[in-house]
Amino acid sequence: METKLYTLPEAISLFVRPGDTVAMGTALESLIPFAAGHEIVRQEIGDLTLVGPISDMLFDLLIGAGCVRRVVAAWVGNVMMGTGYNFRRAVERGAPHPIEVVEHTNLTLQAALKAAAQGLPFLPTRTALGSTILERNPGLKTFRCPFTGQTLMAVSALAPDVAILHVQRADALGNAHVWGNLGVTQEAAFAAERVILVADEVVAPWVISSDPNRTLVPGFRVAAVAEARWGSHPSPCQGYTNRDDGFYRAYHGASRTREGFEAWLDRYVRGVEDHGAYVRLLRDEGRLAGVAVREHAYTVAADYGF
Amino acid sequence: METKLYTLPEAISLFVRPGDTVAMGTALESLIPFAAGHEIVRQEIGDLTLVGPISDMLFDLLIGAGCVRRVVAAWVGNVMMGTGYNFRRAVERGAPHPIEVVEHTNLTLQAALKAAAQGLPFLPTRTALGSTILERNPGLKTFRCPFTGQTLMAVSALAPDVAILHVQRADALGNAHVWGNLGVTQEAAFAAERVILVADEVVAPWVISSDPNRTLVPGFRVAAVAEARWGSHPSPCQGYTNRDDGFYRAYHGASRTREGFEAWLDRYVRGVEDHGAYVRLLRDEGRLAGVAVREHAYTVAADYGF
Amino acid sequence: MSTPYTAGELMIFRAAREIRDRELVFVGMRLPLLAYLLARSTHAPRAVGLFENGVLRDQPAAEPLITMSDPPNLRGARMCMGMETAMGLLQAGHVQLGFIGGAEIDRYGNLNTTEVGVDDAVVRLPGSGGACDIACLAGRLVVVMKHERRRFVERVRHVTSPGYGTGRGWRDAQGLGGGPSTVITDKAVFTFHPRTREMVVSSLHPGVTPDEVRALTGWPVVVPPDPPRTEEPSETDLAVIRRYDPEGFWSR
Amino acid sequence: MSTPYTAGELMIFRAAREIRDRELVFVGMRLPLLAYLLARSTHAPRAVGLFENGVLRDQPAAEPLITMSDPPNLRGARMCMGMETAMGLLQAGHVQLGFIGGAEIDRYGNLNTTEVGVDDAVVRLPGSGGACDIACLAGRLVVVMKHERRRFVERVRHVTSPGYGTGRGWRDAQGLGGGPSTVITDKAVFTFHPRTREMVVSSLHPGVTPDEVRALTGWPVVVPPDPPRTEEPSETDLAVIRRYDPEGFWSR
Repeated sequence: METKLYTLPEAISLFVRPGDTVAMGTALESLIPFAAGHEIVRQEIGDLTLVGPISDMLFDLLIGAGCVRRVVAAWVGNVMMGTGYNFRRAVERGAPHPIEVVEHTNLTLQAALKAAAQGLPFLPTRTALGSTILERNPGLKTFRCPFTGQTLMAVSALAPDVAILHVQRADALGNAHVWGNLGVTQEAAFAAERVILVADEVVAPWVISSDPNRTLVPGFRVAAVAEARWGSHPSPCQGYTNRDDGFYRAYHGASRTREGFEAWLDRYVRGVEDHGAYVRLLRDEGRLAGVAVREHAYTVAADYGF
Repeated sequence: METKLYTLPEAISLFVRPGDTVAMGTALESLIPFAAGHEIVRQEIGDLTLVGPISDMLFDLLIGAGCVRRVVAAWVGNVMMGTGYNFRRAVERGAPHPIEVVEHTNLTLQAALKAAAQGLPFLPTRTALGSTILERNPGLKTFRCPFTGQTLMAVSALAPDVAILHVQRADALGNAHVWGNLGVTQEAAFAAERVILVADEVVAPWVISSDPNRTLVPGFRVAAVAEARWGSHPSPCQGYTNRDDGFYRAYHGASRTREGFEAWLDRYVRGVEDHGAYVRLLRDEGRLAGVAVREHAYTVAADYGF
Repeated sequence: MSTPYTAGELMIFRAAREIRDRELVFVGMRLPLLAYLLARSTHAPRAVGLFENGVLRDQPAAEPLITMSDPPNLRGARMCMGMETAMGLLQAGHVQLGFIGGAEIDRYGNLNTTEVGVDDAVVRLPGSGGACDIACLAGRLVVVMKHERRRFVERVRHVTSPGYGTGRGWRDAQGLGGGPSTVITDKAVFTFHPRTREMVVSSLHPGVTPDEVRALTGWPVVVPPDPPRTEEPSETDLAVIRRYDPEGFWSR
Repeated sequence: MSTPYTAGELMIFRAAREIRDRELVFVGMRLPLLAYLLARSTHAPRAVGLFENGVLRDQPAAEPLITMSDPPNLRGARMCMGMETAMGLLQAGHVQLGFIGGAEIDRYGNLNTTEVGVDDAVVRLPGSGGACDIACLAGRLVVVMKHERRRFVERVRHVTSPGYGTGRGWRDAQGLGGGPSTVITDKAVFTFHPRTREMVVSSLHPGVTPDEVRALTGWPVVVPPDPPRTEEPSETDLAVIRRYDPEGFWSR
């Protein structure tokens, strides 16, 4: 079998192109692929359309770094603190440059990705009726149920060019295990043209095969697997990394001004060579100890014997 | 918390009513709730509408036993041997009485249950176009995509009154773990008005909570949990019961005639008091040894620690 | 003489009263989560709380949460559902009650969390998240927010989360059931008039005058003559709230 | 002089030839599964086989299977998908090739597995299962079935699994892509004429005459002058087939 293993810089450079539509942060506040996002900033990949339900800090960071042309999301900000200042600056004042916002609700975004994953041009929902969200999203349209005649909201399919998904573990062939609250992760994995998995741990294929019901997406749908221990920091990755609340708070303070944000980027993103250097910086700042798992809690096994 | 634990006869008698629409065999050839089906026969609950994608022997048995008025399925028979003789007799000659057949494909049946699970009146698919299946299913109808105008197949929602699901383990509160190939099991669990879980093993709640991503359906959607070790026999339940191929073969031979089928029913269903007696009979016939798990194969744990 | 409490604690207590026993409740973070925990500990022991992110648990997490996806919230959960399944329960009508907040609310309970201000001075807000879905699909909607004049407006700039639109009959015409049942602020509790679907005062919090509420509300709000007083939390209620929010992070 | 082989083995060998390297193939049980295993062992080592029930594995199961849901097929699988996910891959165009059989096939490759016979002597068959889905949605469809006159009919009684309907342009009009590419019987291999979409002989199996095929086919089937002979399996091919079906359960 062919290995899909790359370093994170290789994976980003090979499979994320300027102008791409990129799904990230598909598991809501957890498993956010910050390491991959930082690498996008370092490689100065621009003109991106970001897709995600809520986007906790990462979209704001990428917007501030000038990588983004359009955001397709239900919520953009910093969940703990509220506002995302870079998002506000971009929308309100076009700084660093204007962005387009396509509004969704959590459910309509889920339906949009699911439609693409299922090979359908659209899916129906019963949400967003009567809201003004559909005025800001050409992919939402009311229609009538062919059976009942009732008004429904059609959500047109959204197929990202690439989905970047942080997972707990994956094998070199692209088979991944992920657990916790997954949001629209599987929808994104099947909807995207290319999938980049960023794994806290690359494991032997038999680890994945021991539990095939936990597999997120089969290897043949995956373009690249990159190992990045602590790669979801500051977001949590159950069993590997806890949430770094202080980091979100500090980002909120720093990003209040363009200058503060630039200093933040220089310190944590542009100023570090790669994810390994970022992890060393976190260690030097005493942050790793705070997010390390303090008490393991292993699942009771399932038996695939016969 | 309130327990949902009942004996299997109690669960069937309390939650399956004559005339009900009952989803069973949702995991294709595995995890078929035979023990529950036998109990339906013993309690002579009739006039049922059976819902399932393919139905390996159980639907045929229930049809032959006279419990069924209508079958809503993609395939009815005996997967290993082909034909289901009771199904044929009912359709071709109205024996023991006529049944109505609503035709589906695997995908349209999945979509019908999923629509109900999602609270939607219908879901679109791209299958069954140009087939004559839709002439035999009023819940299938072509329509045009509200965005692209392309022809799609609308599948109307199908909400069973009750879904009877065999699972490996469940707690007394109705939280269940199930693994293997699940087919439309989760769709059925969320689509049905009532869910009856038949578990090979009732476990403590902490076993389920150790692995919340494996939970099939939350307890609040479950009406009853009944423990029935070997309850999927002769179908397999990964890690608990292997497939009893010889039993399917013997059923095929026996059910070739009405008399042979009646003798089968008397021996394995009507002639045994309950599932416990059935298991003793299997043991006496030397069948249990053949379907017991010979080698366990446990999953590598996931870590929910923090 | 009741124990002193904060405005946040009163709001939590009052929100908890909206939860009925055995209901399935969509719980977000902050005040609604504390309201759910309080209800569970008092009058609604069999209410089931489902976090909007799909996490379902019987017992509160072992450590305080900042987001609903924090690792302590997943450990020991009964189920982690994907968004489709969690939203599917909502869309299928299984969720009897949802809570949301907003930056702006109007006379008919429509909420705006998208952007506020006027054209040359717009403030961009984070957006809907799941709020629109909850407002469209929950059996009843309870709104919890701070009472300020700039937030209580005649007509919201954007309808992120629909209330009763332009009044009676509007939800039906859109294809929506449900709708807001109660608005709880730091000044008063509101319901919606069954005929007009307009937000009207149901009770005033202790010490709040009708004029104060009128002054903070951007439309001529109806206050009944001799308005009832909002019920106050007991010592037991406050003890529960403080047990779950010992730092007062959300309730003060 | 080649090793003796059965009709089943020839069909399996020829079906394997339809699988291209790196393709995602929907594999059922019986002949198509053996064809996939043969292709993987010979010319298509990176072909990926997905069982219709959602089981995806790299290596053959440790024990022979009677159904695709048998426990040996799940142990060591890479992934167990639900039906939605497996069918979603098909519907999204990721499955390049599917195999099905049928009780009846007609001139335009339409298949019937619902019921055969005439009104007063109908034989009820099991139905579609996933066959219609595969026929509608796979990139290419290969049909493997026994060649009998009652099975090769001018027009099927029911279109359980659509082929080219009534001929060229029909699939487009229905909203379907794909379509049957090859029919493999125990007598011959057929393709579909690019202009008419009618099933025509592509090669005759060794020892089979054009008249024999005509006699077994319920419409005036086109046999090219000097029809090519179907390629025969090598000793290596047969060894592989016999390794995976040592009892000859499916291949004899």
